[in-house]
Amino acid sequence: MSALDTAARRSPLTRAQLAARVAADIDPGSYVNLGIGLPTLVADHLATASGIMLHTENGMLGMGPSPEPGAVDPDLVNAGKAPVTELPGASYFHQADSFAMMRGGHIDVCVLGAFQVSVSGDLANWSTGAPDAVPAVGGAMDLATGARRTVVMMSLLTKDGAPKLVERCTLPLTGVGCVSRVYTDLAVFDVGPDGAHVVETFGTTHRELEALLDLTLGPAPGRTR
Amino acid sequence: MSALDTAARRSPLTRAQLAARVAADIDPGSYVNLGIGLPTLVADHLATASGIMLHTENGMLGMGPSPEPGAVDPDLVNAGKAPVTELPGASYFHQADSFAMMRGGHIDVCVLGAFQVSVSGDLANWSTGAPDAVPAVGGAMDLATGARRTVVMMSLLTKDGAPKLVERCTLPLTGVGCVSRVYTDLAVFDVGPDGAHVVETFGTTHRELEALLDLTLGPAPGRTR
Amino acid sequence: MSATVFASSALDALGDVADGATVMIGGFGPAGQPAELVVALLEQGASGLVVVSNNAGNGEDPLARLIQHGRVAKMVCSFPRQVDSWHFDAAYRSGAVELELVPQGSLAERIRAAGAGIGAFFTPTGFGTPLAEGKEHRRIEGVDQVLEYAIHADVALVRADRADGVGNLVYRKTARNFGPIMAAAARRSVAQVRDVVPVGALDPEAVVTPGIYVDAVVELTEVTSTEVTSTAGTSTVGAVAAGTEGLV
Amino acid sequence: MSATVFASSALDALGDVADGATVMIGGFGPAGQPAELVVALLEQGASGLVVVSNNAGNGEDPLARLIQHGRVAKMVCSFPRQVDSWHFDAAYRSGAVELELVPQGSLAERIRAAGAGIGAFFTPTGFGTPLAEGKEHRRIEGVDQVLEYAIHADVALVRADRADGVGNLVYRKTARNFGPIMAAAARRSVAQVRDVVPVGALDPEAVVTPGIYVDAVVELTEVTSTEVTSTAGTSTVGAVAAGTEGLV
Repeated sequence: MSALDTAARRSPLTRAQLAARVAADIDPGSYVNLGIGLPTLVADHLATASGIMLHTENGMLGMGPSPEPGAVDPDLVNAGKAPVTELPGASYFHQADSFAMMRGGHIDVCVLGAFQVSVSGDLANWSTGAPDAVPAVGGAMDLATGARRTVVMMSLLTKDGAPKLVERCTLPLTGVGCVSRVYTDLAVFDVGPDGAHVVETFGTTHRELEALLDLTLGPAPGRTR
Repeated sequence: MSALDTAARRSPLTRAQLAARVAADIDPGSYVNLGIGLPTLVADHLATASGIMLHTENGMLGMGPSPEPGAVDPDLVNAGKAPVTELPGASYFHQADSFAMMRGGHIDVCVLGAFQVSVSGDLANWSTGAPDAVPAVGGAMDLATGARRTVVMMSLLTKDGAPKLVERCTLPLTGVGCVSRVYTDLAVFDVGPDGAHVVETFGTTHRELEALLDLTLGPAPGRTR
Repeated sequence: MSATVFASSALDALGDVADGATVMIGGFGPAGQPAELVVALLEQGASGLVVVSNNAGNGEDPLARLIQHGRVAKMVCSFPRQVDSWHFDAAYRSGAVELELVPQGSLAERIRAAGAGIGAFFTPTGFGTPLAEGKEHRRIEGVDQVLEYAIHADVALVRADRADGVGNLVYRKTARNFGPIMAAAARRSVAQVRDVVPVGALDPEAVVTPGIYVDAVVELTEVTSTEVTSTAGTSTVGAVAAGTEGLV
Repeated sequence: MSATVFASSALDALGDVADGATVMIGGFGPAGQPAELVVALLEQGASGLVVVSNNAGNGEDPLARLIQHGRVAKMVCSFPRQVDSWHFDAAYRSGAVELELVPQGSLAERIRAAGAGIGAFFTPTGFGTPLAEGKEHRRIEGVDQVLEYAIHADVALVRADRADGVGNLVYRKTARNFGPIMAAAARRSVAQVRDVVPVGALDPEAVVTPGIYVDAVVELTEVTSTEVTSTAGTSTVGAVAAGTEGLV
């Protein structure tokens, strides 16, 4: 939050601002998994002195940024199969150990993209439900349910303007009740058994969000509406 | 078998002869676990050029013999907690991996001691059934059921002269139908779904064994009685 | 398993693979894929294969060609759809290949279970999703969990970095991925390595796959591997990437 | 878990342990036993503990004294009976300590399951024996298997050889035993090590316990450990040894 100037709060966040907002909530020393796609941008906003260690589910802790051109190692890739680097203190492990690390609740924070998130924290991010699509899931389900805290980072609306924070997901689920916070360009929400609560807005209001999403949204903890 | 002279066949085997008899059946290049107690003697009869690798379930492959006095390493012990050594080609692993190796059927031969073995291959070797005894099992049950081939090495009779190869075990079981061969001072038996068969005798006869054990014993495969 | 054999060619190392065999193929995309062993499998000729592998081939890599040539009856994998998985896509859409889609962590754990002699296990992953439909489930310590069964294989093909003279293996970086668990899960495991070193040259504390899990090794100094894109992000694939296209 | 803390004493590293806590203690007999951390637990004072450890103390070692002093309500272990386990023997016979006896491989796998987020698993070990009585079982692929549940802990105490500055651990030889799986299975894991080395000094390929599993580390250069008997065989213990006494 401190990384954002107040101007940012008066308009929707850019992708970089959204990544900075997510990063601001991650405690120093945390172990973090960043899902492929948009969440990878969060890495650029983690302070190098923070001691945050990145996990990549294909078998590594201590993942560093993309290599310099010419320094690509085909044996060193991230979950998106893009080349990465190794930071001091890194370790490698096989797939069963890597997913044990996820599933066993050892990762502090997992940041995922989403097609839809429900107000109760259900996540849909692996299938568009298109009947002719080749299905693929990868580590999405393990990531969603395994981390101590799973948060979503997404645009609040689809390209067609449909809400992605919904009463009930209509797309195939990735996990049930697994998401606790949703970071979007227009607002940050807490979701869970008590429904969705607005934590912070960017260039919009609580009332406008309710109209946009056709949802009843609770106030942020400690605030009245 | 080749390690035994013909004289040995005319009298009961000594412990060393019995160990040599067991060792003679172990193929070169095998991975072998020797249970604590009597089976440890088998190690002395494995040819050094055989390429046989010993597994100890506390987390090692490539276990070597006892160290020279003064070369004891408290971090390097066998399943009986006695000091051992490391041979070239050794590897270390944690307990879950070590028992995965056993349970997953990767050990070629496991040689165990026993209180009782039944003609169908049930094994009793962890509890005397004494009501006041502190119970302890260790790796006995995993070893009994995990190896590709589990064989027993024991005296045929207890100190009191009671048979240890029995129709049905009366002591608490370690595993059901897990033993395939029983090496004793008086004879070698195959056991299993078809009952007990005599493979070889030492200073006794098939008929004498049947009388001694009060069992009907089949002939060795390929022989008539 | 008995002592590791050192073969002079990938085809010799591969040995006989029966039609209809279940074959595990290591690798996470190109990283750790035993390309030459899969080429040998192409040459060897077995068909009707059940292939267990995280992905279903990239571009014209050997696994993709195995699918293209109709040799695979079924894929068991977590992420068959990639930007360049056209051979699998075509075979899947035509009905030529069956797909069992498994969440990646459950795939890994099911492979581990086979190697570890565990028949089945309860995992929270996938509960309440289409991938758990029809599967037994129960609540354990307050968490809903799905019963998943071990996946055994007839043959595992893996790529490691080095082997010693008794078949102990070490890997390189994230190319380790599925190698260790697949080597343990198959009745016969074959490893292609960059280098065979003498017995005693690997640190016993750092052996990743003990030789007991390795039946055959072939040294292939010139390991070809599909090029990895050199810019992070361009190879980002799949559902989540697609899902974020609409952002801002 | 968040970043590893480096403590200046075993007691500081141990931190708070509540009465009634479940405490995992590494080691296979003396090898790998975190003796100083158990001494700290003695000093710290928590009672009514459930201790998960392969053995139940040897002679006057710290675990034996913990039992002697009535601090342990229940032991979960595979081999409590040893030639020198007199304190456990007395406590067990007097009814002061409860015992849950678990086959060693099932103990290890149940501990691993806790760390891996697996609720329960089916294993062939113990089927048809008294230790499977009352447990759910079923036949999977022709093999009768028993359902065993994960064992979680509040605190794990382990001994490793070296830690680096982010808490990555490596062990020495067979002292590795239960350390890696216990460190992963507990909410809070504490490691005593012989040496703390700088970040980057451990080979990333050879790290056994990644720092994510380690909450606190204490460097204890003078690790005391119970003497191992120097002649093979004299410390041979337990049922099988007893069972073979009658031979020849």
